Amino acid sequence: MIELDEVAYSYGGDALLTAMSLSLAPGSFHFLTGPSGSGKTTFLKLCYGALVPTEGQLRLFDTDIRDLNRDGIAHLRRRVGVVHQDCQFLDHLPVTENIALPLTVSGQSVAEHGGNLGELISWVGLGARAQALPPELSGGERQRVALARALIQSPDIVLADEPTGNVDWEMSQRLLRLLVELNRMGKTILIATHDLSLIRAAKAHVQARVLRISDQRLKLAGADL
Amino acid sequence: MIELDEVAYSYGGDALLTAMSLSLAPGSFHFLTGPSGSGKTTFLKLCYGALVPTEGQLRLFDTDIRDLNRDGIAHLRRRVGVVHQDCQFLDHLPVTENIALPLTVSGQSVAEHGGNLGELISWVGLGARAQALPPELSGGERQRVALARALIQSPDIVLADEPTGNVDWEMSQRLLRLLVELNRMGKTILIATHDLSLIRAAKAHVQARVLRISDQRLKLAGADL
Amino acid sequence: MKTVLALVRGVLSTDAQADRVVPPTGFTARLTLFTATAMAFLAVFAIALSLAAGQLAQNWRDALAGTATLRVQAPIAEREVQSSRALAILQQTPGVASARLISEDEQKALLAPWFGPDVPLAGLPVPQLIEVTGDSYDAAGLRLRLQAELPGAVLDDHGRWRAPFVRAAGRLRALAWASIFLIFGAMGGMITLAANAALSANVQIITVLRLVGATDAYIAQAFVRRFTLRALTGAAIGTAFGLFAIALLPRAGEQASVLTGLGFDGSDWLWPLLVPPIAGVVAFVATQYASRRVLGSLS
Amino acid sequence: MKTVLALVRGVLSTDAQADRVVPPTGFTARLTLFTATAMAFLAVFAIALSLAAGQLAQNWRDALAGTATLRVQAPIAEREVQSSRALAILQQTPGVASARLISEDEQKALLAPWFGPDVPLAGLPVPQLIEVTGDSYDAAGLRLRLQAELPGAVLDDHGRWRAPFVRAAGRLRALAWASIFLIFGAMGGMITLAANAALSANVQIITVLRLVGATDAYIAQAFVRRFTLRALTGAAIGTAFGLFAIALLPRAGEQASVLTGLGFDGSDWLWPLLVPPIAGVVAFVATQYASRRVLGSLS
Ligand SMILES: Nc1ncnc2c1ncn2[C@@H]1O[C@H](COP(=O)(O)OP(=O)(O)OP(=O)(O)O)[C@@H](O)[C@H]1O
Ligand SMILES: Nc1ncnc2c1ncn2[C@@H]1O[C@H](COP(=O)(O)OP(=O)(O)OP(=O)(O)O)[C@@H](O)[C@H]1O
Ligand SMILES: [Mg+2]
Ligand SMILES: [Mg+2]
Repeated sequence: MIELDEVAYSYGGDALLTAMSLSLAPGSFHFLTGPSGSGKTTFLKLCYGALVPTEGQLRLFDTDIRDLNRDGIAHLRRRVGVVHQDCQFLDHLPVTENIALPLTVSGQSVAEHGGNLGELISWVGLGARAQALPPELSGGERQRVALARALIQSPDIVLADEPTGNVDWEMSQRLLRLLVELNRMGKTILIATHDLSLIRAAKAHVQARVLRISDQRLKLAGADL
Repeated sequence: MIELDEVAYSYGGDALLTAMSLSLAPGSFHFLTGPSGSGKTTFLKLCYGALVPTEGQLRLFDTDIRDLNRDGIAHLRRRVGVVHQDCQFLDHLPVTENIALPLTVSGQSVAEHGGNLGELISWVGLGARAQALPPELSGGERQRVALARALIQSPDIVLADEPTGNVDWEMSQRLLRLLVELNRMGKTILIATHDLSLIRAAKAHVQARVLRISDQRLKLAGADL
Repeated sequence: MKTVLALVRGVLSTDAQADRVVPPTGFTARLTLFTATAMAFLAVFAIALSLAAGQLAQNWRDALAGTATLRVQAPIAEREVQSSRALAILQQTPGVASARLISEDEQKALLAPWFGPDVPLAGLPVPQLIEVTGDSYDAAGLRLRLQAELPGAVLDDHGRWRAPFVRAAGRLRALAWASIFLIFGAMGGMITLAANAALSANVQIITVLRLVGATDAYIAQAFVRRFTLRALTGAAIGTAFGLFAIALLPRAGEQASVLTGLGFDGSDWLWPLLVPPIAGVVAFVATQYASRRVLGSLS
Repeated sequence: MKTVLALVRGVLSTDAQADRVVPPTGFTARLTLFTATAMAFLAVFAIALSLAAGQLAQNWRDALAGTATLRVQAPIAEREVQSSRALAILQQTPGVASARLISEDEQKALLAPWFGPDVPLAGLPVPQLIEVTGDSYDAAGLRLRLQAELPGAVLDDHGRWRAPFVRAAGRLRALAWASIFLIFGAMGGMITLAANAALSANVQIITVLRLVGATDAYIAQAFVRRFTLRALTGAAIGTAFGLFAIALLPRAGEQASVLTGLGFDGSDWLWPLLVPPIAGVVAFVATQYASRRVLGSLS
């Protein structure tokens, strides 16, 4: 699904990430950790084409990201569900419409996914807030809306950046279960988090590998957690 | 410093918080917990005058918040350091200027606090990113900038909303130490968080009381954590 | 070209869902409406001015073409002979279109404002007047020849003093056209800036839409449609107001000066009706340009 | 009043730090500059139009005041007697300012365009003309009296035909004034909307500034100063361009129509110089109003 071959990235100055090689197999479950500012978010952005590697090759669904124009990237993104770290929404549309946005944008009928949508909203515990506008949500509610939006189109890959940073322990377990279930359905999952207890909890349910960014490189953390 | 007398709040619909009475003594250290969406952020907003109680009386520095016009609230806020949950900055100004903003706005000379500013920036581990613009920061870096901005004017009260939601364990311990130190200098601290391990760690260093919002009410969680 | 057509179709179709995705653009939208209204109003006036100036120049040019007179001053007995000599000379002169004796009645009419309708011209030693039309003849050469052959005949092309006025009216017309272009240019500029402001103010929207896989065309469409429709509406309102105001203007009649004679006659009314569609096209192009620029810069 | 003064001082002082706190307002700022330029340009033209229309109305009014003529038609022998009778009657008529015989030379000059300079008027039975000035006399009553006492005398107040033109020129002037107000109004509206758009686009800035204890005056100040300065600058540029364009316009002389005679003479030049300060005041008030509204609504 995602293959990196000696990828490096820098925001103009010094290299932030170097010599990263990795291949995410379909149906795999990965965590990504590393200290604050090490480049987790940057890595995810590379993975969904928001940033282009300064060196090396990155293939997403067997397409070199460099070969795509903006429209090509837009179409690829419909197969990737992304949870951004700073969850941004269309502040003038209610929660339901924000969650259905990936369908709207790709011209799919929202009504068709109606059942799916309602189920997803209640799973993330937002049934009561479905008609609220995003600025009226609490921090944790926003994160859950972002996760629901990433999952609505049944994407092949889910990339989530700190999806549980603002929710309490029970809720984070609930969200994790949702992701594990998706993984069992064959989706590829990559979660960036600094929350080691979340990783530990996940390992009880799923064969998850843990990647760690340190010294600008991607390393397999393995069982040493 | 902050006194609540039978305060209630609702965002128009049903009551979110009711019958809250509390008095935060100068120099006290409080944590505030509760599930996502229970009203932690709302409670903090009441405490710094961003929201006005729908019922009851709230006194900040012995002034009833209802008696103040917008300018009066602006002046009170200069004595309160706030870390917002969704850290917002002036995206066109570099980190240093954003941190110095409370000084700028109240007409104080930034140069005077120069030493203080530099020290604070390196304490939160942003020495290398001091000239970056906020949109170029990682999630954890943003939270640290927000904390530094809240502390730059040596406020009498610090209100922090999930100040460690996006940083790793070591960094969160470091930030906690900073807050504990300020508390020892006599500042009143109130931290909203869902991270119970942070609270446990704090209790080793400081006499902290834990408040909990459940069933729309404020309760003392005491030693039952 | 095909994309342009597709975009025009996009503007005209009503994809309500795509419209909802972009938030109400509030003040910039209102600004666009207001600007289009004001500019269309001014454009209608400029068009009226241009038409009036064109009419004025035409009138003056007509007047210029036929207002030279030849004055044959001669004793009553010789008047007729000398007049026909003069006519003969004029007919030989290249560039003279026509030459015609002015009748006694016409002469009386010329004098009436000063001397009343009953001046007894007959038998008076007043000169015979000949109207000369045509404006390409060599006046100086003709004068020399007349001086030699008919010393009593004086060519007075007093219409010539109007020449600078004709030029002035022509320049005024050019000025009116320039101001029409200026007005549409200013409108285009303002709408581009307003659309730019709206797009820049919605960077978050664009980021979110891109994140969930929206193409640039999808994002631009809502902005383009909105601004084009606003400009069309505003220009229609402004044109209506402008036509109304012009209809209310006093019209002082034929001889009146250019501005007191502002107004539309007959097919003139079609010109101002072009203002709204032109405004729509200008807005479409301006917003299209603005959205391409902003979306490109946010890549 | 005191706060207004304080704010004006705020606008003029250069608190660089407070300015930095508000981000470059980009397109809305450029829009303001552009709008102020275009509107000032138009305002200069409207002022010139207003001055020209005023001048025209004045000319026509002057002409109206003194252009009645009395034509005394009489046999040569009686002409002098009847003329002095007529003068006597006129001098008795209330409202007639002056009455004066038109000399033979003047009569010749009137005829010259048609009959050349050498019409032998003396001894001809052409009427004696008397120039009558004053415009408050009762023309109908005078005519009746003349008919009774001097049947050969005809009062021709042909200047009267200019009356509708004077009215038209007056209305044209009013129109020019109205358009000046319209232009400043439109400018005010556009700047208000632009400032509103800038403020609404910067809700995050306002939230942040409030969070750290900034007062509304502090927040508004940077916006107000910025927009006022932009409007001032733009209006100055537009005025300069407008004056330049008007200086380039052909001037066709005294008798020319109102628009071909556009231009500024002597102290007229002071009027357009008022445009930039007025634009500044309009922008100041508009932005002040906009920021109060937006800051109030975000309380
Ligand atoms: N647009 C940018 N321009 C320049 N530098 C940037 C930009 N975005 C991020 N950086 C820098 O790159 C580094 C890595 O950022 P990134 O957001 O990837 O970190 P992260 O691992 O996600 O951290 P966190 O856990 O705090 O979210 C940080 O030091 C950040 O300041
Ligand atoms: N402006 C608003 N209008 C209406 N409802 C709101 C508004 N702001 C918050 N709410 C609702 O009030 C409830 C409490 O919100 P609050 O942000 O205080 O929760 P919280 O305890 O901080 O949660 P979290 O831990 O997720 O940040 C939520 O259900 C939220 O949707
Ligand atoms: Mg990150
Ligand atoms: Mg909260």
